[in-house]
Amino acid sequence: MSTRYSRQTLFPPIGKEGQEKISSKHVLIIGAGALGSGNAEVMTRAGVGKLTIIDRDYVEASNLQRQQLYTEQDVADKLPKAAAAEKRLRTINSDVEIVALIGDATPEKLAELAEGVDLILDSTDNFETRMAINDIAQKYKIPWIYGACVASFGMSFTVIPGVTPCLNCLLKTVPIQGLTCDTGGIIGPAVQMAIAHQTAEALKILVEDWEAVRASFVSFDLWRNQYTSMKMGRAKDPGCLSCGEHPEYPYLSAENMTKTTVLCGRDTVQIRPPHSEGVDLSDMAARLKALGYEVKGNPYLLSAEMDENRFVLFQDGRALIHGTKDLAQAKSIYNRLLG
Amino acid sequence: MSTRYSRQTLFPPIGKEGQEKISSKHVLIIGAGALGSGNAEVMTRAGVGKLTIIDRDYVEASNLQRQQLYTEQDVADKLPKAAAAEKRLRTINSDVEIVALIGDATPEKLAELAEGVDLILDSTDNFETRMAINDIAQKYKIPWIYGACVASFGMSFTVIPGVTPCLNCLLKTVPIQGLTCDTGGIIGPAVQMAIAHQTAEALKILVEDWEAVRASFVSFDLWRNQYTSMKMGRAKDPGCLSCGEHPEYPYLSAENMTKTTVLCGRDTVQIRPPHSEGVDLSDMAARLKALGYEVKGNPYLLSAEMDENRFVLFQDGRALIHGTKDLAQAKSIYNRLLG
Amino acid sequence: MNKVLFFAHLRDEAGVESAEIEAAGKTVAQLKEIVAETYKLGKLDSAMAAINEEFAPNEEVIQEGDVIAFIPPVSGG
Amino acid sequence: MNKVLFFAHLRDEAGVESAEIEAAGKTVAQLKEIVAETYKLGKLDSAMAAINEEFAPNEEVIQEGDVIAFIPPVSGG
Repeated sequence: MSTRYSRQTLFPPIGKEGQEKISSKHVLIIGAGALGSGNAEVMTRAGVGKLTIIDRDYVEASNLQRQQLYTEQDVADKLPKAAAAEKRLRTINSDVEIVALIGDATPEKLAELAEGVDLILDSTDNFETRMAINDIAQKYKIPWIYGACVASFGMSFTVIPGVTPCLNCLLKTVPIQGLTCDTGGIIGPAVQMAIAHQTAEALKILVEDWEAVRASFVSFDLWRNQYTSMKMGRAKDPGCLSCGEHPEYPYLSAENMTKTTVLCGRDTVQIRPPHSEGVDLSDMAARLKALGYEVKGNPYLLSAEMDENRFVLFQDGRALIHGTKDLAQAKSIYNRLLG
Repeated sequence: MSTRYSRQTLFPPIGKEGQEKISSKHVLIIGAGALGSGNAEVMTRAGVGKLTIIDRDYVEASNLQRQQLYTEQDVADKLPKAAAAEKRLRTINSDVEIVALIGDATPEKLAELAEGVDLILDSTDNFETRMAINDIAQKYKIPWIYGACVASFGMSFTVIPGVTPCLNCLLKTVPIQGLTCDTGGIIGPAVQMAIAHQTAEALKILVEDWEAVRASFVSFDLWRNQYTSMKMGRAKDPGCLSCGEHPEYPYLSAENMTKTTVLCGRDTVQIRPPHSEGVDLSDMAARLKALGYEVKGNPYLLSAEMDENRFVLFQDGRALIHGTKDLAQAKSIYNRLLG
Repeated sequence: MNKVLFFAHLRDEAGVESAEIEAAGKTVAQLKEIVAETYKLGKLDSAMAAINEEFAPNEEVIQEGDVIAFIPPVSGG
Repeated sequence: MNKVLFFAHLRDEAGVESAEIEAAGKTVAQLKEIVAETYKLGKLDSAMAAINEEFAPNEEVIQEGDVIAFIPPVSGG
C-alpha cells in the first residue's frame, strides 16, 4: 500500500511532509448522519491517524438516500450509525485508528472527547450541540468546521480559536428555525457540496497550511445555482462570551442545555429547550400535516401523531414525546422536527 | 422501504411526482473512477430506475484515497472497477437496476449504450472519450454533464442538445494538456465538489425542471477558495461540427480516434493519438521524473521505466507501452499520463 | 435605493429572490423588521446579514446603494 | 488597462494569480500569445477565455477595462 496516498502527495500543498502530518493527527466528528458519514469517509480515505465519531441514532430507511456509509442490511439490522460507520470505514482503510461511540454529544461528553484532538468536524443536526462544540473548541483551542445543509442549500465556516470570529459572534443565540431535513427535505448533492467544503478546510488544517484556510462564510444553493462568500473581517465580537476577552463558555453551562426527563411510569420523555423564544404553533401544525402527521391543537399546544410517534408541543417549545423512555431517541425526534 | 425517499420527496422541486420520474429514468455513467464511483453512488441512493456504468480499469491501491465505492479487499482481489462498483451499489439500493460493463467506452460502444438513455454523466479521465460522448449526445439528443477535477481544481458544464452550446463549441479541438491526476495529484474534496455539481444537474434533468438547469460553466479551486461561473450565452457556434446546422459528429469517425495496436510478438502496445499537436518532451520528462520514473531520452523520444511499467514516447505523441498485450490497459496508462 | 437578497427558505417565504427597498440610514435590525413585516417572514431575527458581501451586525447602519443579503443559518446535517 | 486572471495550473505556471496588461483592441487569441510568452506558459491555446465572466471566443476583441480570465479545461476524473 505504499502507493496508496500517491495522488495526494503529488498535490504540492500536501506533499510527503503533509501526508506525514495527516497521518499523525486526530480528528473528532460529531454526528454520523449525512455530513458525518461523508466527512468520515473522506478523512478515512485521506489517511488521518485517528478518527473518533459519535452519534446517538440508528440507521433508518430514510437515511439511505444520502448517508453514504450505510446499506440496506444496516437498516435491516437496526445498527446504530456509529457501529455501521465503523464497520464500513474499517474496510476502506485499515491504517486509520477508528473509535466509534454510540451516544449523545453532551457538553460533558465533548469535553472528555476533546483531549488530544487536532480538529473537530461538525456534522450534527442541531444548533444546541454546535454552540457547545463552539465553546469546547474555544476552551481547548481546537479548530472546528461548521457545516450544514437542508433542501438544496448549505453552508460552511471555519473557526480557528484566536484567529477567526466564532459561531457565537455570528449568531449571538441559538437560532430558532423551522426548516430541517425532516421538514424541508434534503438532496444528496447538497450534502456532497457541504462535505467538499468541510473536508478541504480539514486537509488545510491538518497539513497546517494556515494561509490557505478559507476566511469567509460560504453559502450555496445548488438548485438555484447560487454561491456566495461572506467576508468575516468585521464579525469578531471582542465582547463575545465564547471567544472574547472574558470568555464564559455559556453553552457549556447547565442553564443553556435542553433538559430531558423521563416522566415516571408514563413511557414519556419531556424535553425542555433552554432559551425559549417560543414556537409558532400554527406554522408547525402545517409542517407536521405536510409530513403526514395527524395534528390537533389549540392556541397553547398541539398534539401530533403518526405511526408509533406521538407527541405534544407547547407554545414555549416544551414537548412531551410519548411511547419511549429513551432520552437520546426523544431528543433526536425533537431536534429533527424543530432543528 | 416506503419512507426511503421521503427526504427527497419533501424537497418541493422534486416531490412525489419528481420521485416517480427519477425512478423511471435510465442514467449512463462513463467511467468508474473518482467521479464515476461518486456519481453512481448519489444516483443509486436517489433511486434512479436504471444505471449503466462502464469502465476499463481495475481497482488499485492508489484509487482508495478518493474513489468512494472501493475497499482494500477490492484491491486485494484485483477486481475490475465496474464489478466492484456493482457489488457495492447493489448493497445500497436493490430498487435500482444496475448494469456494470467492463470495457472501453469507444464511440461504437457509446452508440450502442445510448439507446433508451435519458442522461449521460461524464466521469471519464480523457478528452477523447468526452468529445465522443459530446457527439453521441448530440446525435441521439441526450443531455450530458461534463465534470472533471485535478489537484484542488474542478469544473462542470451541462450540455442540453438543441438548447446549450456543446463541448466542441468551447474547445474546438481535443485539448493537449499536461496535468492529470497522475501527474498533478488530486484531493478527495475536489472530487466531492465536482460530484455535487454533476448530480445536482442530473436530478434537475431527471425531474425535468429545465428552468433550474445551470446555464453557466462552473470552475472552482477549493484550496485557493475560488469559485467562478462563466456565462455561456454567446458560446454556441452555429458552424459547430457537433451541434451546428450541419453536424458531422467528427469525434465518432475513425480518423479522430486513437489507434491502439498490439505489436506482434513483442508484448508491446502502440498508441497513436489522432491529432498530434506534439508533446513537449522535456516537460514530460520532468513530470515523469517527479513521479519516480527513470527517464532517458533525446530530442526525438523519451524512454521511461518504473517497476513493471516501461514505455517510449515520441515527440508526435505516439507511444509504445511495453510489457502488455492488453489494449485497454495500455490506453489507460497513456491517458493517465497525458490526459 | 438598496437591493435586498433572500437566500434559501427565506426566498421561498418571501416569494421573490430580491427586492428594492429604501434603507439608507436604517440599521440592519430595523431593516429586518421592515422586511419581515412586508414579506410576512417569520424568523428574520436569527438570519445573518451581509452588506456588500461582508458580514454586518444588527447595529450596522446601511448606506445608499448597499446590497444587503439575508442568509438564514441552517442546522441540517 | 486590463486585468488578466489565471486559474488552476496556469496560476502555478505563471507564478501570479493575476496581472495588469494593456490589451484593449487586441483579440483573445493575440492576448493568449502575449501572455504565453510573457509568463512562459506552454499550453494557452487550449485554455478557455472569459471576458467579464462571459465565455469569449478567440476572435473576440478586448475593450478597455475588461477583465479576462483564462481557465484551462482539465480531464481528470
